[in-house]
Amino acid sequence: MTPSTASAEKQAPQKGPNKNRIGLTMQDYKGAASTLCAGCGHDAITSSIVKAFFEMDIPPHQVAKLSGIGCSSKTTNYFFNTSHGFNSVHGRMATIATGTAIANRNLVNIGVSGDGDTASIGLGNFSHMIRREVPMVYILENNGCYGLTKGQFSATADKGSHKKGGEVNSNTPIDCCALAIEMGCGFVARSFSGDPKQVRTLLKAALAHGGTALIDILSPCVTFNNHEGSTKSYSYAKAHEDPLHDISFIPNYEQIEVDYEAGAMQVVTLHDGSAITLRKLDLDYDATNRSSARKLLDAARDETLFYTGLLYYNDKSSTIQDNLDLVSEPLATLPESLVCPDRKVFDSLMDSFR
Amino acid sequence: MTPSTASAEKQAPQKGPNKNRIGLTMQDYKGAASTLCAGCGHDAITSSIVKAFFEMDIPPHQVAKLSGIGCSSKTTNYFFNTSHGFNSVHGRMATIATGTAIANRNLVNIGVSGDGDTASIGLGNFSHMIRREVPMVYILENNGCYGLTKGQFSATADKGSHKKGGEVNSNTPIDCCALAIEMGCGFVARSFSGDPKQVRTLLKAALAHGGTALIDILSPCVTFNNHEGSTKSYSYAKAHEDPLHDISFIPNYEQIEVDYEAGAMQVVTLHDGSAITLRKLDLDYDATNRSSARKLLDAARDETLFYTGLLYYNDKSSTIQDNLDLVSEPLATLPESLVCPDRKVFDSLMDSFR
Amino acid sequence: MPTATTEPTPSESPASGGPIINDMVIKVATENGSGSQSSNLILLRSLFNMGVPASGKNLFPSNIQGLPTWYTIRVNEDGWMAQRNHVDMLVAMNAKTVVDDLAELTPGAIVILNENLSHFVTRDDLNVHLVPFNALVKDIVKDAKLGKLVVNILYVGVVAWVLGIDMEALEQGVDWQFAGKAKAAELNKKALQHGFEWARANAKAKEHFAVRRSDAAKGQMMIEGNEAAAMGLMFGGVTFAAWYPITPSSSLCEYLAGYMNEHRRDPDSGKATYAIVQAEDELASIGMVVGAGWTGARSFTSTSGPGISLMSEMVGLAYFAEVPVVIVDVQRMGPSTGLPTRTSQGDIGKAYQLSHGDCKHVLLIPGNVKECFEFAYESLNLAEEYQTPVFLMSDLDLGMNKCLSEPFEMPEEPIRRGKVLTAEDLDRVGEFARYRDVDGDGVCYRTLPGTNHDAAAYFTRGTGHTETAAYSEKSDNWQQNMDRLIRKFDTIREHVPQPITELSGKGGVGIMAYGSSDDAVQEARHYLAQRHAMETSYCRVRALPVNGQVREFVDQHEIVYVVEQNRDGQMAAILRSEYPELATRLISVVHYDGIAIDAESIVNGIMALASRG
Amino acid sequence: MPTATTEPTPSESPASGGPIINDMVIKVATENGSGSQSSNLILLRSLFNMGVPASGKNLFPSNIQGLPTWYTIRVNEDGWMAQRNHVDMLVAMNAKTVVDDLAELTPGAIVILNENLSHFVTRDDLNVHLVPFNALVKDIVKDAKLGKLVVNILYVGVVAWVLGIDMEALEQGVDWQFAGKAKAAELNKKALQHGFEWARANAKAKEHFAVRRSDAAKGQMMIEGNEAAAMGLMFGGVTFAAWYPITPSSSLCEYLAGYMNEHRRDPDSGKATYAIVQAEDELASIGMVVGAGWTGARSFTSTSGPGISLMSEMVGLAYFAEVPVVIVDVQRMGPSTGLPTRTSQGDIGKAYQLSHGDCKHVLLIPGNVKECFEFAYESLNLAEEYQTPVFLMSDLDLGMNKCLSEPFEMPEEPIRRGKVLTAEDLDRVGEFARYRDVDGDGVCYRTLPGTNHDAAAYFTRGTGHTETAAYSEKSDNWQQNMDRLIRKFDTIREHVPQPITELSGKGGVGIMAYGSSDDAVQEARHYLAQRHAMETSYCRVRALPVNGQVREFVDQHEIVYVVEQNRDGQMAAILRSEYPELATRLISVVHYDGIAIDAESIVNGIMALASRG
Ligand SMILES: Cc1ncc(C[n+]2csc(CCOP(=O)(O)OP(=O)(O)O)c2C)c(N)n1
Ligand SMILES: Cc1ncc(C[n+]2csc(CCOP(=O)(O)OP(=O)(O)O)c2C)c(N)n1
Ligand code: SF4
Ligand code: SF4
Ligand SMILES: [Mg+2]
Ligand SMILES: [Mg+2]
Repeated sequence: MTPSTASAEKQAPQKGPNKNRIGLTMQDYKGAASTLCAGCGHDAITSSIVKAFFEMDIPPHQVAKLSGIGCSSKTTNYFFNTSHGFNSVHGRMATIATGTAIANRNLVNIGVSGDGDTASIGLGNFSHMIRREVPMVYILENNGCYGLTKGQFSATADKGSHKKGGEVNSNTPIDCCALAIEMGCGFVARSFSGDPKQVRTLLKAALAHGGTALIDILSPCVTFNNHEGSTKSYSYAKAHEDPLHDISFIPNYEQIEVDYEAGAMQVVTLHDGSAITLRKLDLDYDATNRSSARKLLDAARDETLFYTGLLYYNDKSSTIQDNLDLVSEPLATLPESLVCPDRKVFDSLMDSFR
Repeated sequence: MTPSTASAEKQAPQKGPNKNRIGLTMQDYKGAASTLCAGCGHDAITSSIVKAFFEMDIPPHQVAKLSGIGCSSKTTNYFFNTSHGFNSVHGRMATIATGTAIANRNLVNIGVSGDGDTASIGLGNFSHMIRREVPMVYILENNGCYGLTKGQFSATADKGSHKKGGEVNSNTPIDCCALAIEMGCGFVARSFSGDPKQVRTLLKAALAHGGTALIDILSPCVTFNNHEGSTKSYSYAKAHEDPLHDISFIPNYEQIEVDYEAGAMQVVTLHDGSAITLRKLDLDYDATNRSSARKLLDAARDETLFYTGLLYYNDKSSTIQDNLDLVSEPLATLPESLVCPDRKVFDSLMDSFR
Repeated sequence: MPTATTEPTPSESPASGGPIINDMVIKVATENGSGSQSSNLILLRSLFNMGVPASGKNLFPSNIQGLPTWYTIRVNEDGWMAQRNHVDMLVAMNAKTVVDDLAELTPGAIVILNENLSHFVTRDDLNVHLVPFNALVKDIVKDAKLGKLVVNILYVGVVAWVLGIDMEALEQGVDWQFAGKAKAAELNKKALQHGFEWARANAKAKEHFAVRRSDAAKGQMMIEGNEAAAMGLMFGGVTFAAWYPITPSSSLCEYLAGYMNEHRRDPDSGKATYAIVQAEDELASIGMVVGAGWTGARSFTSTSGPGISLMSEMVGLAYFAEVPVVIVDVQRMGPSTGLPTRTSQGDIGKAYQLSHGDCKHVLLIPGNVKECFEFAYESLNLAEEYQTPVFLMSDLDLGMNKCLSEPFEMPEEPIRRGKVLTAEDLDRVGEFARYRDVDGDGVCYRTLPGTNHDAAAYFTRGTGHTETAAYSEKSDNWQQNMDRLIRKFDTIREHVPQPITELSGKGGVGIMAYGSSDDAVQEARHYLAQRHAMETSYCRVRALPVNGQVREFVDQHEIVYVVEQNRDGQMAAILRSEYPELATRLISVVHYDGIAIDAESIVNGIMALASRG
Repeated sequence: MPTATTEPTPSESPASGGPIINDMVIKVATENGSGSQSSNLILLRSLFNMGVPASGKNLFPSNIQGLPTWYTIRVNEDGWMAQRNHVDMLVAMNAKTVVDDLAELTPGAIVILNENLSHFVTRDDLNVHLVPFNALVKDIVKDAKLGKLVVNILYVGVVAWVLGIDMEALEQGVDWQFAGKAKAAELNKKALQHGFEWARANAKAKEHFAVRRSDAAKGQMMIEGNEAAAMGLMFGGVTFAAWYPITPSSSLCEYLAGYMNEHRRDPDSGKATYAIVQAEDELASIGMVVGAGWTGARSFTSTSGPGISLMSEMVGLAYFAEVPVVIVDVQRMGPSTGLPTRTSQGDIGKAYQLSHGDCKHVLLIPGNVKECFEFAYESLNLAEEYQTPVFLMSDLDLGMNKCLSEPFEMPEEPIRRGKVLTAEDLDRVGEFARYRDVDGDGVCYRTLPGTNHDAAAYFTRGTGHTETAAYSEKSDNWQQNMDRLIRKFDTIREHVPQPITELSGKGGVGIMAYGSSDDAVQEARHYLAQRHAMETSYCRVRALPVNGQVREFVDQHEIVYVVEQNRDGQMAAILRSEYPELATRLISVVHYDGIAIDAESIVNGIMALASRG
């Protein structure tokens, strides 16, 4: 009754042709065929997820794919056929993830959500999940609208942006990255589905981080929000993307050897010993400084700028499992002897009521 | 069927002895006897509310008192006997307020909530209400715990603070002021129930602001969270309160004449023409600067500091009613002729389906 | 462009007996997001323009593009407009479903098929038209993307010729569909004509089915339930709506926004006399409308199953604190996310007693689009008169499909705002106790916030209270209030839309149904009489709580088949509990596969039960 | 401190016939937050220590300090422990309620009254002891604040002497209440003694009531339902709990946290083999436990009415996606916030069909604290065996009051984790289809995330799916799955705790009840037989869905009174719908004033109905 949570060793660990270090091919990370609209940004992110997990040598059976409801939330079905997936209800993925993380601390939790799912109905639970330090990679596929219900504005739609029919959004947008920083998230990144290299690198870093990692990815909805007047369209994103840095990931089994002029590069070491290097571009940006991140995001919102990259990193690596002082084995499969106290305990408790 | 929304003029507007400018005494602003614990911070806030509304000459019948569930939420019953009150369900006051503000734009909405009500269950709806610019004075009676359910930690309890029984809180606190700023709130203040003068002044300024105004007031729970090891106790608050400025309110019918050395005082003019003066204390703080506010609150959280005063003010005064382009009369009492289209409209619509 | 003569010449009509006129089911199999929807509507519309009764049902997937979609048009001169799972003509455009689509056809059915799918045809009892769609498209447009759209109107042209649909009616249909978009209209007409001409030149097979102009649908209108309900709400003077998008209810508020923007602005200021807010979730949308209802605005929200669940707590508050509010539930198939694009009546029992503790709610259940209009209007009256949540229980089938209807009637009566005391009233009556049953009907007086009178204020709460709305934990205050709420509910019983009953007078079999099942039930009764010599009486419940008239109906029949579109027989359960003495007479006939209920399955259901004895 | 001899000397007992021994109701009227609660518990505990059957019910307000609170102790040698609204002895400490408190007393009742309240006594048929509490307090402590606490134990001393309660038993009670707080214990003993001595010296009136040591409660235990349920969950191997505070359920998780911290740490590492999370709301707590249940942890949440409403949507997902999870509903009076500190059975019908669409749930309904323990334990087994939400329906009366009970039994059987396939199982069986009914009982096999096998994974969704858990909108997939869920439900029917029936064999009257009504029903049957010569059979329903045994009971009786603590007769409605052919036999006897149901009101209810015919 105890599912083995054996590590990757069971699979032949040799790296063969087109195989990763646990002997799997990219194909082993694929999922069902997508049913999204041709050209949907979400599909590009799915591809990046497949590649990142393949490259990170993560055994699919150790992954839990979690989502809410929406086009974005459907995508967990389109990768990792041999991972368990839980497509739950609208806006509550954060709560499911909390339970999953606690029930089996060996799982790698990847959550995919939409801007409606996270920033509208799910805002409260999302914020609290971050505050609780639930370890997971949380991917927000942000298209500024509700794709699956046909394109209404979501809470991340920029003020003044237009709907296909011309209606103008009059509400202040919610910046989930800024919110995540406010809630204490240690890994906060923003990217663009049309920048697969950056997405993939951020995903790998997020996996190596091991804590709560948010990646807010502008992912255009080609059907409902890809027109002139939208600030979440491909053309808008391409024209406005402003990467904060050139980011590279160095896995923990490689030597960190980087040549750089002083000040031109920031090296951030992650929880599992891997590292990322952030080569500076125009902006002199320190991704480990919370005030810089705040200032940047305030400016970005005020002027509708689109910075991408690792916005904020903080290496405190406590997790909810630590906070709860959990045993190292998954709670889900602890043997009965450990979870059902014995007669001695029973008798002493009974006595206390006599 | 149309309740008159006549202005204060109906009441004799002379200011008599112990009367305000609309001829009411302080007694006219009183409510039912409190059933809170003797010494509860919330009762002190109730007194400040009574005084502030009296001094602001607000006719009680134009006020809607809104709340959720909790000891704090009960207090709307303890002031303004002649105002309508709606003690709703836990965490949803923000949504009720949105409906009320839209249905009758002439009402003055005052909401009272607790930290459990706002920061735990109500976080999402609270955030969205701010984002929607619902005009109201939102008072958060913050005691770091759930008073009514007997003292469990709330989401504003500081990390490391203790419960009466000794348990230590391991979660990052949510700072509702920082969150409100993040959501675009134009009036964000923090105070202490034990500083009634400041509370009253902030309340008056909030009323004059006319938009969404949050006042987060540390309001000790004497029964469950007033012990050594709590960071929401009277003694902690008294020892740590650090007012950002000395704040005064100048009503719009008085001349703004202030004598001050340059730089020692900030004068902020509010929506209705009144003003507040902020006389600087130790800190050189600009309450109209968002980054200052952010920095201050980050520091306050990192070091568990307790700054009080007007944290952030921003005079943009659009409201949800403006955004919705509403008529100037209350929707609630528009005559049938304005809300039921006539036969011409009916016939033309019918034709469109033929 | 010349209008083609569309009457098939005698030589073209089938030799023996002639074709079946104005009685067929046409099914179009496509993919969603392919642009077929507008072509299908043009086809439907053209039938309507010819005065031929027709209904269209869209079976679409819960995604946006690329999954199988079927549009089914039922043409029936006698006006049977219900779902019918018997396809006489198939337009098979989707390679992914063509095998199944062909397999389900009745012998003799007509098939319009892209010639490159011809190898899928393995039956020889079908009248297959192989159409070179790809070539035909290229005649019209070069752009491949545009071509994908144009192919849809091409098949309409072919269908039109085969069935004998007027080109005039078709072009009217195009103009209606592309109103204000002249270029699109022109292109569509061109392609339509091209398909039509191709068929005239090439389609030689004799056909069993044809369409002829008729008077049967004359004077009728064609409208979706959500459109109708939106109109009803507007004419009912709704001033505030808060909603959260969810299929199949979203279009209701979207239609409403359009109507209101046009017709509900103050003539003087041009400002809005209404507000429509897209909330952040259903907890918020119900909270907002409860807040607004309390403040005195006529308010509603609309949603579907998952939203109903999320609204539970707040609805209990509204019940108990007696706040008027209307909740439209356009039902879809649950539980859980279920089948979001399939119809169901699975929330009836749930909405009736929504929220914890003892609550019972008022449900209006429209049986057709006209009632969607009328009941939407009336729901606002009832909510304010009885100061309680009122549910309008529509469903996907009714809400999102174009239905034929008698024209609606302009409401003549003034709107009824219930027992609201103004400052002047208060001066007159002298005292006010919010929860006192002054009139003995369980319905108390209320005041609105902002009323300029010292006695006006009261404190609204979800906790126990006295007649004067003061907090109370006293047992007798609690129980008296709960008893009064039941008294109020019993008052409401007599004022909700009453059932429509039709007594056969010839035997003991009754049928009871509600909502969108009406069409199919009516048709089923016809077949039961015709084929099985079973005359049936019929009672269509139009609201909960039920009242004496429903009981009377059950009492008059030894057996009452309760037809509903859910698994658990939710209405039957309510009735059994209301009328234990008649409980054994109530036999459930349930249908819950997500497809709208059809007459055959009712007939089969009843006959199977009848034969069991 | 010397232990006083507490047996009243013969001369002190009433002359005629002697006092009534071990049969009385003692009511203490105080304010909450005044410290009276611990004194009342000491009083109760001392009775228990004497072997005298006694129950204590706390009627407290929904605030924290300063509002009227009553504690009622019923002493009954025969073990009738239900609510009894007939007060034999009043300790009147609250000036705000003393008038009403005195008015409701039966003639001859004993009253302990602060002498400064003497002017409130207007009756002369009471045995009033005027006690100079203020002076007595000052003898013990000078500090006024402390004095407010001390007065409470003083009245216990007076009561003890008047009734003849052992000082030994009392001091044991003090030690038990103040375990680990020696100073408080000492002070309390001192004050206790002082009150006792005052009474011995001054209380001269003859008394009608007395307490004597007994064997009747020997070997029993005294425990609250929430404590018992927490224990049951711990012994049932629960590993994850998420909860949000709400009266009256909060103490369940708070007790659990204490037990688990002590008994559920890994002996080697000292680390926790469990997690308890205080969630941000009920949407989160149910989401977390559903997530954990899916992952394979035995998980539960506990809440009360408002939380149940908020959990509706997620519970529907768990039903449909078949995720094991336990939900404890400690019911309080609704609707809405209602009376948060009053008991009710108002969620039975609500929980049974919680969520939109067709769902039906499993409810275990403990009738006493022992069953709180057993059913809590069993709920975890059933949830995992049947992969579905299981509700444990307790209530405030059962959950928060100290009840006498037979000792619990240590569960002997291993816990049952249901059809979970491991990697090894998968190797063996070769194939896995999550929603295939392999065994024909409607219950499928599942795998846990993390299972190291290529065939292990499946995709969980709230949308339509095939047997292999693939997305499907097909009608037959949907319907077959819904039918299987009913098959599963019918399997569960036979495996939930079966009703306990007792047949009188003498006539046709049956009584059906459930949950905390048991005590009162048992007592009512006794009175019905005694006073009205009405022998009754009794069926205590212990779970939903009901099964054949419940039907059989109804079938055996011409009339079955269904006793429940809600207004709408929610269980009766379920039964009528389950058994339409027996529906007329089911007559509702309801009680819904927030006070726990008592035998008299059942007797009166039944007699009133019986006389109506
Ligand atoms: C409780 C509830 N309310 C509403 C819906 C309808 N709904 C489905 S998806 C969706 C929004 C999806 O938007 P987003 O999360 O941004 O995802 P996208 O489709 O844009 O990727 C909504 C409102 C639902 N499924 N459940
Ligand atoms: C849906 C719901 N969950 C839980 C509760 C129980 N409850 C009542 S008040 C409260 C918390 C109050 O805390 P806070 O808002 O901080 O107010 P305080 O009493 O501290 O002033 C809770 C959890 C409830 N009433 N409704
Ligand atoms: S509707 Fe938009 S978000 Fe959804 S699949 Fe299509 S392009 Fe993507
Ligand atoms: S419990 Fe705390 S918050 Fe509640 S009334 Fe008492 S002191 Fe105030
Ligand atoms: Mg989106
Ligand atoms: Mg609090």
